[in-house]
Amino acid sequence: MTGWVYAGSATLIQVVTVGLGGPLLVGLMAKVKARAEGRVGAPVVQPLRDLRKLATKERLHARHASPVLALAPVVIVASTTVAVAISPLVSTRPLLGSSADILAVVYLLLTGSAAAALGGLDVGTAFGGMGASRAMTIGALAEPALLVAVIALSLPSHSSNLPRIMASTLAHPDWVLGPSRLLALAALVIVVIAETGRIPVDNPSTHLELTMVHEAMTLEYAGSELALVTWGESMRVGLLFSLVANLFVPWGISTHATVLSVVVAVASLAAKTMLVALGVALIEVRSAKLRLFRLPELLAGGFVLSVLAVVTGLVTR
Amino acid sequence: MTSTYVATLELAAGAVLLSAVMTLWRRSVSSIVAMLRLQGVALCAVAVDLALHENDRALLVTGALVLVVKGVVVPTVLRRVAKWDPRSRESRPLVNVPASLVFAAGLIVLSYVVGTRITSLSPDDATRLAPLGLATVLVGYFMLVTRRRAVSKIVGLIVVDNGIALVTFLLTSGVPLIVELGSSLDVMLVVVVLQFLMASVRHHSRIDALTELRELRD
Amino acid sequence: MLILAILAVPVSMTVVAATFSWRAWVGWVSAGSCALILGLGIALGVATSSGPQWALHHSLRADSLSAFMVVVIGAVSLLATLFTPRTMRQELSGGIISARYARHYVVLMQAFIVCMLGAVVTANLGVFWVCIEATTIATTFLVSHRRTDGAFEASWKYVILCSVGIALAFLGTVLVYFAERHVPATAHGSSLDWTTLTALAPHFDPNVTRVAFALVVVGYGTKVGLVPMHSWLPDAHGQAPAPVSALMSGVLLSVAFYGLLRFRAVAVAALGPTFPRALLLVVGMASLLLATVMLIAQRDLKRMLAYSSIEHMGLLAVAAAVGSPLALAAVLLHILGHGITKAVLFLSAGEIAHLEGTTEIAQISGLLARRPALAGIFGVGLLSLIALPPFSLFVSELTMARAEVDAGLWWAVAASLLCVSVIFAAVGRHARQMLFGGAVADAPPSATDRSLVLPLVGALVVCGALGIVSWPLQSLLVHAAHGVMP
Amino acid sequence: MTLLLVALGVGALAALAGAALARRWRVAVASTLGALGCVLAVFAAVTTLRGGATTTFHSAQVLPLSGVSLTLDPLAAWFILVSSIVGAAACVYNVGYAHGALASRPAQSTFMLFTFSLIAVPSASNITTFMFGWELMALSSLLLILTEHARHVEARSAALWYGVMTQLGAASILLGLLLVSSHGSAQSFAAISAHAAGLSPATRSLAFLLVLGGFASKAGAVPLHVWLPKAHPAAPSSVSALMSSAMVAMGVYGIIRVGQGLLHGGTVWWWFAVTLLGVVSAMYGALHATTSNDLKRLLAYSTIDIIGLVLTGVGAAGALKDSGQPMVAHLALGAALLLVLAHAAFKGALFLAAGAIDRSAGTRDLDLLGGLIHVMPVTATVIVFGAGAIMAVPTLSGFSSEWLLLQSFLHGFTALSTPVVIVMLLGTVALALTGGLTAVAFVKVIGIGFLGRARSEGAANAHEASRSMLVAMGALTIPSVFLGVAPGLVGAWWERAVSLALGRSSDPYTPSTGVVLARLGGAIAPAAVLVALIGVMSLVWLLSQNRTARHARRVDAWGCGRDGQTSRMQYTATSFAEPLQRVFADVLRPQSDVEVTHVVESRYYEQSLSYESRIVDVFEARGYRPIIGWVLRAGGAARRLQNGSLDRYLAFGFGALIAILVVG
Repeated sequence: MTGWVYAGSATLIQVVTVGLGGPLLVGLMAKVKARAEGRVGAPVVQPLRDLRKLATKERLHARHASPVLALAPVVIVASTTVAVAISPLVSTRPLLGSSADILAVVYLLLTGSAAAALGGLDVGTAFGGMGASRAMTIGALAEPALLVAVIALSLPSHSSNLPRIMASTLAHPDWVLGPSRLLALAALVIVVIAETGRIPVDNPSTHLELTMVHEAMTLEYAGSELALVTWGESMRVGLLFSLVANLFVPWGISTHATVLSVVVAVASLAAKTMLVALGVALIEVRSAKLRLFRLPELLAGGFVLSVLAVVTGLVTR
Repeated sequence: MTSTYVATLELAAGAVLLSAVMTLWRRSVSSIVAMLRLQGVALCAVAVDLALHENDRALLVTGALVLVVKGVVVPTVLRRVAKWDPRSRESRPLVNVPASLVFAAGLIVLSYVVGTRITSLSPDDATRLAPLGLATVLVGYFMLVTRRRAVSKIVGLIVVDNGIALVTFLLTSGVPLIVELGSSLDVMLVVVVLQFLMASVRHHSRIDALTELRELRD
Repeated sequence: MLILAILAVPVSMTVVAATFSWRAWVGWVSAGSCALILGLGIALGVATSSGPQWALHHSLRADSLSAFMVVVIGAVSLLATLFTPRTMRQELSGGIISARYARHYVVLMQAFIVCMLGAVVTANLGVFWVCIEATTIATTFLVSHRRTDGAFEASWKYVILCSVGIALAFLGTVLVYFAERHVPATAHGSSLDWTTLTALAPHFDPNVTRVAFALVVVGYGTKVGLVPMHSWLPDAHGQAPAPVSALMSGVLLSVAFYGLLRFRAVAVAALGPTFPRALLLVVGMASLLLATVMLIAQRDLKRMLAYSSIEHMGLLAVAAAVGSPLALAAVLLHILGHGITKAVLFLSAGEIAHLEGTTEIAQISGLLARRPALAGIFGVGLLSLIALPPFSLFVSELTMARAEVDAGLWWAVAASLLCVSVIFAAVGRHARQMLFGGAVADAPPSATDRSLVLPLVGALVVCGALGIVSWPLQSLLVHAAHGVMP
Repeated sequence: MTLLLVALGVGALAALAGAALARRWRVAVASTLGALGCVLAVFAAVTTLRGGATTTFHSAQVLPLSGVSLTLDPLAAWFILVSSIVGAAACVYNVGYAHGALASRPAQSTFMLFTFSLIAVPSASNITTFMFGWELMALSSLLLILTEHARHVEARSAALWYGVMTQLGAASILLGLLLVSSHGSAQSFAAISAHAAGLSPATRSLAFLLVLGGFASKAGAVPLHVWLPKAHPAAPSSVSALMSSAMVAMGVYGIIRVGQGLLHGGTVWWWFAVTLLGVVSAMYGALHATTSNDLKRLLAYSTIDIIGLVLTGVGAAGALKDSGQPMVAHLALGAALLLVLAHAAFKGALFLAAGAIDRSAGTRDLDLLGGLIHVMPVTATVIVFGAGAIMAVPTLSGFSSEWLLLQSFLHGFTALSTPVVIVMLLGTVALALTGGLTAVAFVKVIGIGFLGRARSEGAANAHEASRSMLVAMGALTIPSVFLGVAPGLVGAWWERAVSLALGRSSDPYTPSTGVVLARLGGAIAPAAVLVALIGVMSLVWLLSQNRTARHARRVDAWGCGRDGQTSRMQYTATSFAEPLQRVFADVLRPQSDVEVTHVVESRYYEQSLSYESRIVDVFEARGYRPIIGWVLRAGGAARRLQNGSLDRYLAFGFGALIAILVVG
């Protein structure tokens, strides 16, 4: 019985942590970028404030829109939430942890992306189509790298179950610095940047027609629906950062049912993801956005890195 | 008696082959037909000679039939047919006459080599000569292939038939009568068919010689 | 008795046709006589299942194989003669022929059928030869029936090539006789009976028999349409009236092939299987290959069908080379299926040629939209011809392939399957042009009359049924196949 | 077996009804009988899959010189299940869909013949029966492609391509089977299986390669796929559905039956080849699917993609079995089988829906569609579910099977043999590369075809499909969802089929609604995930309904402030896929023409501008066209043999005579 309670509460804590933490991470990155550029920048909690404000605003739908426009944000948020719920972020034993397969998480995220693209296409404006097309292209190119990279991570533990991978990493600390892990980490970082729409892949803070990707899809949203889309996007950031952090440095995660361990886990997760966010923000600061048609090179590089990671893993086992 | 039989047989069989070669040599249609007549007579002589030697009355009848059909009817019909053809000479054979003769010599050697393999089964006086018949067949066939005029072709066909008849007489002293009857009948019918064809083409009067016909092709 | 009746029916029909001048009823009666032959053939098949039948002092002999061939001849000639009134009407009204030639036509057709029947029921291979020769004469006149330049050219080539071929076959026959006469210690006396020959064959001199068999294969192969003496076939089939083409392609080739099967049994008994197999394989594969390449760029509808006959005869020769009971049974089934299918195709092609005024493939297009019934029959016939199920050619080709692989000839199967596939492509391309090609006309599709459609559809249904149901034909096939095993 | 025979009998009746009845009754009666027969076949298959005995039927009275022979074992039953489910749906669909040429006697009769030949093929158990069913299947589908030849001119050449490819394939299969058959008389599969062990490895390998060629072509594996993107779109949609979901599965069935069942697995190289075919097909198919604009062509390419993944699984199973990992091999083949069934359901539904769109909008060109969700809401829902399944959205059927596939690859990496590991690596890469591309393709289908605004009159005036068509599409969506939510419920079924092919092994599955691989350490519980998803969605939905406006206010689209948005300003399917097309230009080799017409007065102003872009199949252009050219040239050259000269004809015979005399 305690197992159920523990799993349930851990799941809830994960969802709340990522739900609140995601926007905070986005805010943090904006802050870091602003500081690095010599500006003061908005407070770290600004994204949360924006969300609250948007949630109270009027819902506006374009005349030619279909129910998909309203449904897409819900799907985005729900799929990301479920992915968060089943992944081992705070605890290695969340509810449905046995389903926390890498493939499940990847395809849940893909479902979210597809829903976002469909939302963008629904109104039938040029920008929506442009954003959807670009986002799907980037997603299609990033996905192989993502999948193969996580396969590389799952090779040593012979399982694609995330809790198992973390458990066996905890048991074998020496794996962390293996060449396979490091290659996979590099690939994953590239993928995460692409999937979360950060520079050099996309610039989330611009509405410049020629370059925007994700923002183009959300142009037709307003009010609570815009809030959902944005929130889903930041939860995605939170989830991916947490996963990267936990897959490589799982220490701190709660493995048994004590309050202390959970508190420690939340704290360590926050610390780890902040570090990741810091790193990504620094990359953003130091690089310029790539042209759309240069992106394949970057993502192909990520793919090659991940395949290398698998091969190295096979060779060095 | 035996020696006369053998001498006559050799002479007649040789005459059959010789007349076949002569048809290759001559160009004018009338002399080719004459050679054919000679060949029919020689063939008849072979049959009669064999019949007398073996006391085979059926073969005697066959010999008479051969004389009538191949010595008389066929050449006569052919001569009539040839009259329809304004150009009475085989002017442009596919292989010219000297080369044809050389080729014929080669064919005769070939039939000798092959023929002895067959006749070694029972090398008696008559069977020994079977290669001559085989050579006649080949020479006739060669004529069929290389001569362009319709009449020449028919002559070639008949030479082939005569050669086969010679082989038949020599190897088997005549197959059962009905077959022989059939074969002679057949040659005659072929001639009738040919005459009909020639006449028909004349009737349409658009094409000079049947062999020039090359409308049907892929 | 049955054998005599089978010969008597068409003979008396020939007399009738020669006596009366052409009327439509003569055509219908001749069709009736062919139906009677078919019935008698089936009766003969039942009668011979217990053993061969003899007639006329052992000069006529019918075993299951003969009975089967009579059935084939009956079936195809029924189909062909059913079209006699139609063909004559078209030609008379078109001013192509005069009434005199209509009478000639019926007489010759019947004489042609008599000769073929005679060939399959005679016990004597000399008489067989005479019958085959006689078919040449009858068909020469039938090919030139329309008296056009093309028809004369075709029949001229036909008669010359076939005469040469048949002469070679005669030479082969003579050599066989020679070999038989010199069988040591023969107690039976010599005759040219199939049964006697087969019994004595093991004692034949191999040198003589080898040459004899080779001559027979080339000689009768001329009539079968096998390479190298096949060249008359596309011309003659292309120029003859459709029912004549149907009969020639559907059965005449097969009747000649029947002779090859009989001779093969003798040759195998005398020489062992190797030489006959090699020879038949060579001519069969060569025919198949030739038909394949010639079909690719074919431009004429009827010539296309003619080359397809060469293809099928090649397939038969390859299967006969194997000579196992299974292969021979398949060969026979193939003969029947091919006969009916080819007859249907030639008859419908004749109708197409009549309606379109041309047989050139490039000038025929959109048939399916304009004449759905006729084009449908033609199309389905082509499907049957390229051996697709449920038609019987599929089962027989497959069984032949099985038997060939069984005999270790898998490379031959591979090659023939490749050829058949290329032919599929070629025929398919031509069919696309004729059936679908061109712009679709706005005119409503024209109906085709029932007297044309019913027999052809019936024949195709029979073809389909033969490919699915094995009773009662199978036992006849197996019996007949054993008849030509050495 | 009795049930199956009855089903086939009902099918024959349906074909007869299609051929015989008057137009008024024809379609309804034939379809009803057809659907009934298919349902009976489903029962027959399920009975066997639930552990019923393997049954056989033989009769010498059918099929001359060989006799008909049928065997219903679990492997056959699985594929019968595949074809009869889709068959039943297609028959129901037929009621509302059959019009014009498709409602004619020949077409209806052939349609029924096709449906039931798909059911007969897996049950055939001797060479003749198998080839008979196989060719009947090919022939009937060939004829059905041609039914609408008057409307679609391209159907003619599609049919020819298809016919020739399938004929070559059948020839190859036949030769391969004959090579390993012990005797012409002993042509039953049981005899072949018993005999095959004693054959030389070379013979077996040659036979397998031949058979593989034929079956892979039917399955649409690259490079033998060229007919598929032509033929599947050209057929009427009820037929396309059957072709694309059941007929390609027959190719997979053949590879499994012959490679594993009759030849007992052979060597690892066989399966390496199968995997390679699968990987290339998956990537090539996915890539072309993303850039195709004809809806049915896109679906056809996506079939190549999915079948490629299936073949990867089949290849992996063979390789793993060979390397001594039977349990993982079971997993891989199980994944392949599940994917075949899932694909049949969702691809069937998608093709049927495509037919509904084609019928009502008059076009299947995505560039001319748009906004259909407003006028065809049910069809749109079917498409969304189908696309979701094919994109492997968790809890839909594509996901569960692809997950199983990945599990087998993951555990296959433990193999010690290098080729096997390479097989696994290739499979993983294929799975990874196709996932994203498939998502692009199907987001395009939904987003361009159904969302946005209508791009043509036809699309604007489209209407919902008739009831029977909707029922058929909806019915096919059910198994597609079911296999995603509770694949474990039929786990024992596919495990029986797999065991028949690979031999018994320790069962990797633990009973559950999801799939639990206790001994391999992996599990998915799609049902729970589904509950969670629905729960969260409802919660979010409720929370987002704020006080100010329960219903959203309708306004003009903003479009960055651009007034008067028209439907021509939307992204089209072409522009949607353009970035990917540019990325993969080296593989796709798109050809484009731009034509600019200037105003007469000045070259600086353009009057009109036309742009045309097309993607030709590289394999067709570089591989097949040259061969066709050679064959045609050979045919042209051969005409000289028959030049009309009698002298030449006689010379052939003369040469033969000389040869006889010399040789004899």
